[in-house]
Amino acid sequence: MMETIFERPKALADVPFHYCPGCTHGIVHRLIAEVIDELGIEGDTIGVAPVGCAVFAYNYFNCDMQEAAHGRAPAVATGIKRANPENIIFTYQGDGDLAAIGTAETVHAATRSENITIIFLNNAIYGMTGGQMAPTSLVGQVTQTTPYGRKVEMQGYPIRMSEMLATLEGSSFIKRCSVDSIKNINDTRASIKKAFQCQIDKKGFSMVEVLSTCPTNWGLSPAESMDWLRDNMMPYYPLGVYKDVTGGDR
Amino acid sequence: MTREILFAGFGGQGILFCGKVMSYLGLVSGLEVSWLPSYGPEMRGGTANCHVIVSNDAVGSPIINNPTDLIVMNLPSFDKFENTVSPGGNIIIDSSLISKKTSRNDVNAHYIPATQMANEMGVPKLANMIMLGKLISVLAAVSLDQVKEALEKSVPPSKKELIEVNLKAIQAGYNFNSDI
Amino acid sequence: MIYIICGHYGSGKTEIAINLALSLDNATIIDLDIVNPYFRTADAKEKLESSNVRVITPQFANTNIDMPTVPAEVFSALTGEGNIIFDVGGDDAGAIALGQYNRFIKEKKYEVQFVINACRPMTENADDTIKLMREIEAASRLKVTKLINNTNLKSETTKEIISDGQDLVNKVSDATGIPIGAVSGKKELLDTIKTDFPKLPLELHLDFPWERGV
Amino acid sequence: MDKVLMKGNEAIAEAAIRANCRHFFGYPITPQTEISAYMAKRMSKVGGTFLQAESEVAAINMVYGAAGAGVRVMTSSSSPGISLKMEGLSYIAGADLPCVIVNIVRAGPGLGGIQPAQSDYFQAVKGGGHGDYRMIVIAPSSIQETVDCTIDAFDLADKYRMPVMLMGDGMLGQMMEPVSFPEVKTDHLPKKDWATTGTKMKRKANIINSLYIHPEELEEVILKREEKYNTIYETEVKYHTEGLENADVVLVAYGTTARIAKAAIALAKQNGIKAGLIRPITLWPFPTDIIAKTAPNVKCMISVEMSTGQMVEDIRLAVNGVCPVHFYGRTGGAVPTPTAIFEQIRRYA
Repeated sequence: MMETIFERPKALADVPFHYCPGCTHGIVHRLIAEVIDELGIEGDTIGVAPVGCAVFAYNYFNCDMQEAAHGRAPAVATGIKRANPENIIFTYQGDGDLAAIGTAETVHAATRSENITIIFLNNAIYGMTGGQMAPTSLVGQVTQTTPYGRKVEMQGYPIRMSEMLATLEGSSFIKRCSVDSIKNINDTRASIKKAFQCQIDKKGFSMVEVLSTCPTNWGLSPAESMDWLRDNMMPYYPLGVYKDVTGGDR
Repeated sequence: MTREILFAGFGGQGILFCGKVMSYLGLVSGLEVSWLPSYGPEMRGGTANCHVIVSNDAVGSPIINNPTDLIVMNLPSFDKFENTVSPGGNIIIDSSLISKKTSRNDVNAHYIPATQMANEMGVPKLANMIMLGKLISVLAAVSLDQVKEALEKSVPPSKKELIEVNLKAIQAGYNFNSDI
Repeated sequence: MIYIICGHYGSGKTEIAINLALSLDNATIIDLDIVNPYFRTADAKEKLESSNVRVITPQFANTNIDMPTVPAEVFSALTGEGNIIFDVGGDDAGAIALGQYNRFIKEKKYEVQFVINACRPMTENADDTIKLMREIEAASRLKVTKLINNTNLKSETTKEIISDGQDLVNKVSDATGIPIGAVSGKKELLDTIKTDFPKLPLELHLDFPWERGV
Repeated sequence: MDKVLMKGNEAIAEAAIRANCRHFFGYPITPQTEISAYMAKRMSKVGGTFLQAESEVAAINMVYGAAGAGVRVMTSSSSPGISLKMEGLSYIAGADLPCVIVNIVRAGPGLGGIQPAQSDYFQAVKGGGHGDYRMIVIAPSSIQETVDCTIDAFDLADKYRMPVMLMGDGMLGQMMEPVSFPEVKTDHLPKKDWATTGTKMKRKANIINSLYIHPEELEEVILKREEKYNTIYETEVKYHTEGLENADVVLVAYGTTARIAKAAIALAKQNGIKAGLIRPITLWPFPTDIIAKTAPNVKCMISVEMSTGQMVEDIRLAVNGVCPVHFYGRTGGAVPTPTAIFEQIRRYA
């Protein structure tokens, strides 16, 4: 008798991912699907896919999905949530989408304490267009548009979205996680679950930032990428809870 | 019958409100009406004016180029619009704010010290209603009951208590004999 | 053997890679251009496959999607047998994508061919050309082993233009010690010039819609 | 009495609520701000949502989300704000979502001015946003018609699953006229079984999207949409005419300008000149047929607009050289007078 030890989460569609080998989008998609299964909310969930490498996210989940214009996912999510407050709405966004072109939408969704959940993938680079500087690219990081490294006097500093959003009265649960190790992957799953629970309990805006890798545009093997994430990203983007007011009444 | 009435003065004198009550008067009398304000920067303290058309027929252009009736409550508006009034039309002038007399002899001028009267009545903000009362008497077209009905529609429910005092001001203007 | 074709944007890397693939037995060509979604190996896929060349392209090549995700197949090709030709994207930006395969490439015999077109801006003199080459080497973590003179002005190329380009390539070779692998160009033109270096006649495979026969 | 005196802006807002629109996302800009103000007051009383977004860009994307979730939804703005909404509009058209967008046009380009204009005609009927798409554009010319057109706009949006723009100018938004509100019925409209309301584990997932991987796939979607547009062109054209029989000169004008044109036609009549009017109510689909049919019987047509001449191009396409088409317009917020239009009639009669 065979024992099933590995199963596709039910909320995850049975289609192959298009991501590059070693890309962490696949892991995070899976974690979201597992959480949707655990909470039993697939039939009520509506996801919002971004522009960026995760542009096809609408193909990977079995729940209803809407594709959004670049950066506008929090506004689209707001529209869906206001139309039907009983649905569970999540957006899946990269760093360009959430922290550059869509900063206004992100900040204002948080400040309205819009009862939605944002999953924010931060890999410090623009993957879709082939490796240009992201708002979260590190100082000194070489990208296609910072061929001599990101310089503070030219491109300013990388933006820390979790810290920034945590200062807003409207945000309820903000946490930065990583998927560089089994331990951290488990922690990311638990954090995504907590963020969805925050929404189910009608406690307002929740966001989980996930530090991620981009082997193709970093020019590193998947294993080297994980090292680069730990050595370079983690010191600037410390993991941890930045805001949690889900315990009491708001 | 078509009256093309231009109300003009400073922002804050209640020019637009005055035109609005006139429009409701037309409405409760079963006539076609249109009300077109000047909007934008003027609304916030500059000159203000509004165009009100009251007619038996459907209103065409809501813009008035040559009013049949002009109500003016400041000098710049008087200077600007005096010569646009159609021959045989009416100009109603707040004589406590405008000391000039009209130079035209083909229109009927009515001078009424509305602002001074309003101050004396203890309702300094209602000079506009006194002017409107004068216009109603000049046009001699409606009853006081209809005026009250129009006021009830123009004044928001939260300010219901103001209807009576507005009516009094309109009456004062209506009864003022400026033509002696 | 692994052949890595790199160079400046528009230097003619893809045409050289395609011609090379067609000339080799048991060849796999890998379109690794993550930079530019137009004029790429995938455009010649049919022609290549009918000549028994295995073609690996980013999965969204020639679709509406501007997403240069590299396929997992690349790893399998690298661990297999036969000749592999990497058609790399332009400049160091394009060479970055090679970085993740560094370990696999170094385990095998490989050649890094740097394609030079002296008619392209930013590679008009030896200093700029060498600087660009060093940037590509740094991004890919591989050393260039051969220079290819592919100087051309498309249909307006003359033998004088090719010979001017040869002067530049010679200077680069002298300054770096990297040998010159070939002079490439359309066969009719190559036939008219004299050179000490091997000639690499090209049949062009990438064309514009208006150049295609009905 | 069933009639009330309302500003154009208020009438649009009230008509939308009567049409069961319960979601409004806006951003303040003169001269349409009363729509937001009215919605802010009324929506909470009817159990609806009024939300002032952080920008026009956000507002139109909220509309996209809510429309995708299957509710009647509206946004309004004025010219510079509509420019900002163009990205979202293109996505809404590309995802086949129904919604109503109000443009109370002011003078442009750039910051321009707040006075009335019709210079967004091109933007409204020729695109504005990117891609092959059309939008039904309705231009009422009285406050009562504004009410009726607002209700129609929601029905057309739902019927064809596409954005519908209601276009007025600053004057129409600001002026008051008596209006009455008709009873609204929606039971004749198709069900929104494509909306993202949650699968409830009872159906396949619904996806709202405008991205297609293969050019041929996208082409097919666009061509199918084109068929829909052709149907609309055949069945939804609306216009009004006056005095076309025996007219020597025909004015073509829409919105407020058409009312001023009427005053000019009356002046012409007093002076013994026979002039008529064609007033497009739908700017897209454009009333091409009536213009083409009228052209052989008249000396000329004159397009009267508050622009430097935008609709005149569509008139010329419709007339196709059969009679001369002249243009008279004021722009920058200036409004044509009946006398000036009459002078044009006299000149060409």
